[in-house]
Amino acid sequence: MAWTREEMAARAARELRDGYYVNLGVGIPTLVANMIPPGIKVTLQSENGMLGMGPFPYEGEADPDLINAGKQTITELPHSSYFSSADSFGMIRGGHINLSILGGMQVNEQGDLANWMVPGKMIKGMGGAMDLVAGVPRVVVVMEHTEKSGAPKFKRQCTLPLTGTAVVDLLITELGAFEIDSRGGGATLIELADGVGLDEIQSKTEAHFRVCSTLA
Amino acid sequence: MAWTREEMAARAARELRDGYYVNLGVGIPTLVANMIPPGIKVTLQSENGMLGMGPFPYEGEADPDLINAGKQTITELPHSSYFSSADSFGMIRGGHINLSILGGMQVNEQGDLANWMVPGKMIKGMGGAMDLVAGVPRVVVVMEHTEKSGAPKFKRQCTLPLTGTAVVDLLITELGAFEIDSRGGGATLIELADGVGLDEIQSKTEAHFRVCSTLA
Amino acid sequence: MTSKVYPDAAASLEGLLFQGMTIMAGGFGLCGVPENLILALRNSGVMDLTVIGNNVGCDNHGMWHVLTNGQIKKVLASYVGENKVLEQLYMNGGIEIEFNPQGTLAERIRAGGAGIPAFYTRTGYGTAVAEGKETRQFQGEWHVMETGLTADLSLVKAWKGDTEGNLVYRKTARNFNPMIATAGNVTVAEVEELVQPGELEPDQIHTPGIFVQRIFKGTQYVKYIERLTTRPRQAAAAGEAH
Amino acid sequence: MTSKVYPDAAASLEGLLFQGMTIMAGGFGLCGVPENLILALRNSGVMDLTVIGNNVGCDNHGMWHVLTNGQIKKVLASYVGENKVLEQLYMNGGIEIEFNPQGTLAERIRAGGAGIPAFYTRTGYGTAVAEGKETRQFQGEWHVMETGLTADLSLVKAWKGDTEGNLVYRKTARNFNPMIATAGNVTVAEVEELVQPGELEPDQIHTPGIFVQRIFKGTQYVKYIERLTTRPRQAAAAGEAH
Repeated sequence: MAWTREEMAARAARELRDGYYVNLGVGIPTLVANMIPPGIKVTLQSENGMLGMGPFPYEGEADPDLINAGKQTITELPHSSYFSSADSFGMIRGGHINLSILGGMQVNEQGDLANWMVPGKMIKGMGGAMDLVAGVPRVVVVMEHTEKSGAPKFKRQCTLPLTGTAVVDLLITELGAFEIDSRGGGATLIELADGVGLDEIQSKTEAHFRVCSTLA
Repeated sequence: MAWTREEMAARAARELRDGYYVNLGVGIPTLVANMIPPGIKVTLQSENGMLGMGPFPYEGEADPDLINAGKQTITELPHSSYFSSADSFGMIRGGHINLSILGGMQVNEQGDLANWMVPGKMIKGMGGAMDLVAGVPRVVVVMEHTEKSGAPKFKRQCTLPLTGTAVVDLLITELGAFEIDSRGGGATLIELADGVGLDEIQSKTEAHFRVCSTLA
Repeated sequence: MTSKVYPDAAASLEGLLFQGMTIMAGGFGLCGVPENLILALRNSGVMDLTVIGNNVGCDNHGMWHVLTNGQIKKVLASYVGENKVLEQLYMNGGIEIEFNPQGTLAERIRAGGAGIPAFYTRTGYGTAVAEGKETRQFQGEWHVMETGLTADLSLVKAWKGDTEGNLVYRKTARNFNPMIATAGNVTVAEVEELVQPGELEPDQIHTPGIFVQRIFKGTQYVKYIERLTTRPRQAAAAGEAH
Repeated sequence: MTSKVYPDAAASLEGLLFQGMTIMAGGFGLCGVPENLILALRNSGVMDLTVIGNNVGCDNHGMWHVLTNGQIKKVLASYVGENKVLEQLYMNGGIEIEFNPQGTLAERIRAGGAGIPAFYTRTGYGTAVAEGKETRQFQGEWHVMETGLTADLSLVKAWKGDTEGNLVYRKTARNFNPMIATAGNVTVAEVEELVQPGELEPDQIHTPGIFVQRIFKGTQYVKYIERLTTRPRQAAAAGEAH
């Protein structure tokens, strides 16, 4: 049984550590906000200019001046702070955010990531994705293992325009998790979803990867 | 009669315009604060992080958290604002301060300024002087015309280490005022102190300069 | 003494607009957008604009009005989704868009306002963003040289402002406004509340008045919410997990 | 959950100090100086320090204590007047000083904290400051390349701070503290008032807690005034000219 979206988010949530400042992308990464393990404190950053992002407001209490980077209405917490976009990306570029969890279109075995455009399709822009992968010391990508067509998305080389090179440290798909050494050491399968075999994940992956000894 | 210190400051004050944001150096330039012409509004910046510098506090009311760039205790005004040194020099470097009035050790006919160190003597550092002359669009230097020895301070070339090159727009001494074209057009004597003759100022000046037609 | 205060958006733009000019506008999505100024810009009909901002409005809102009026020639932005007209114009070659990573765009504007002509960043190295730009290693890591940005005119929106141009922003409506205020040859600010000097705390001013040449009290703020997300009150306990 | 709060200066520095390290400290003159942290640094006796800050104390105050204790090997500063020991050490070759223009120093620290390895500025072109540095023209004007600065440890002083490390500075005591807070591998803050989260207004926090790893309530602040300047009360009318 492959992991569900919630299980993928839960696997990503296991990367959280006490005291971390974390930036979550849209989609599955957003689910991680509700899966912070008990007993640890995690502060969420929204790159449009906020630390200490709170939950959605109660009905009727949304404030148009308080949105996250996905343009959703949110709330503040007692320890929240606001700042400009320049200060926000100073935080990101300067390596002060501990962990970023993002979606992806393609990842390669060196940790390159493509997640912002498909040539020939509507181009919306990269937003803050390039800054996040370049600036945050640990980047986790959560994505479907294959295209709808069945084509692998974890590749030898990305074919889509890149968001960053050698930036992904951990790749989580519905089939398992790969640690990637972005200093050139390649990829290692470190976890398999329950009921997913090594054969299955190998057949659906184009990237070369080692297999962690506990799984081999 | 050469100008007094107060008259030199008063001449500098004639450079003020309504709405100007101005940075004043220590010494004679500081006197300009008390000579703002009636009917115009000038806001003083202190480069350690304040706009809207007010007068000295009343006796017994000095606040150690409120000083100017000369480390003197000052006061705030209704429109004052505080900011970091990075933001302060962003303001200066970005050309937002309209006018800077500074002291000088030597000025040359191209507008080079030396005002921060004398080799072999105690070196204290340049503080914000290099940033001010590089960033502020109009720089006025107020200084004595000669050394105590009688040696000219307005020179063909500065012999002291420079604060900036081609930065001085107006030089005011006790003998008169020179406009300097920092784009390479040279210096022009535009004013003489009452009772100072062209001969006198020429004999005490090493720099080449033209004489404004009204003075010739 | 000259006053910085203008009666309304149209008056505040008088004498500042010309064909082919570059205009920066604050806002992230539709949050913290100078709504009144953008409508006055649309009404002015000034043409061939280069517009710099994180977004360019979204359907029926914000800079979309100027865009659909055919006034914009080129856009510098980081994200232009939720704006069908712009997407269509771009795909048809009817408009030029220079995409900038959001943090690079923010920093380029800050640099422009702070007199820094260029800086280096890791962001975008090895991607399309670095094409045609100088790249260089610092401490073994590759970086891209990016240049500072300034504009003929900056339009910003603040919560409160005083008659001296000191501005205070509210929550995430701050976003790009503070840097944009510093990078305009002329900066015009619209505020929800225009107050007298002394009513804003000097320690808490986000944009000092030196950056603002003209200011007025805006009216009829729509503050359209792009994605209203809420939770039912009974789910409070579960929803407060983080 | 780990707390950022420490009982005092000595405890807040435990495990952070090592010989040869680089330390940044906030303050302009003796305004906004981390007084308690500097005394704890002196008491630690850690040697061969490189100290970065606008000044290095003045006679009998601030970083002067660490200096006279022989712990400093090198200084990066913009101005070191009013500090006879330092001037003497420097003239005798007993200490290395790298003078930086004040704005360049402030920007280098900001750049270090913001992940910018280098930037260009007009400041210092054609002067001793530019010697050995890359120079380059942008739009016909010459600029100097300056690099970002970071430190092993940053020491800052704020007025109020909460237990999450959010800081608020008071008046011109802000100065270099906000940038220095961002540029330390570890940043320790001392505050006059330590409050609970929620007591500081989120719109008015100058340094977000992400930059502060340790915080404590300082004691016995001296806040020595270098140049007490006042006016007699009867001269009020004349003195208020500007």
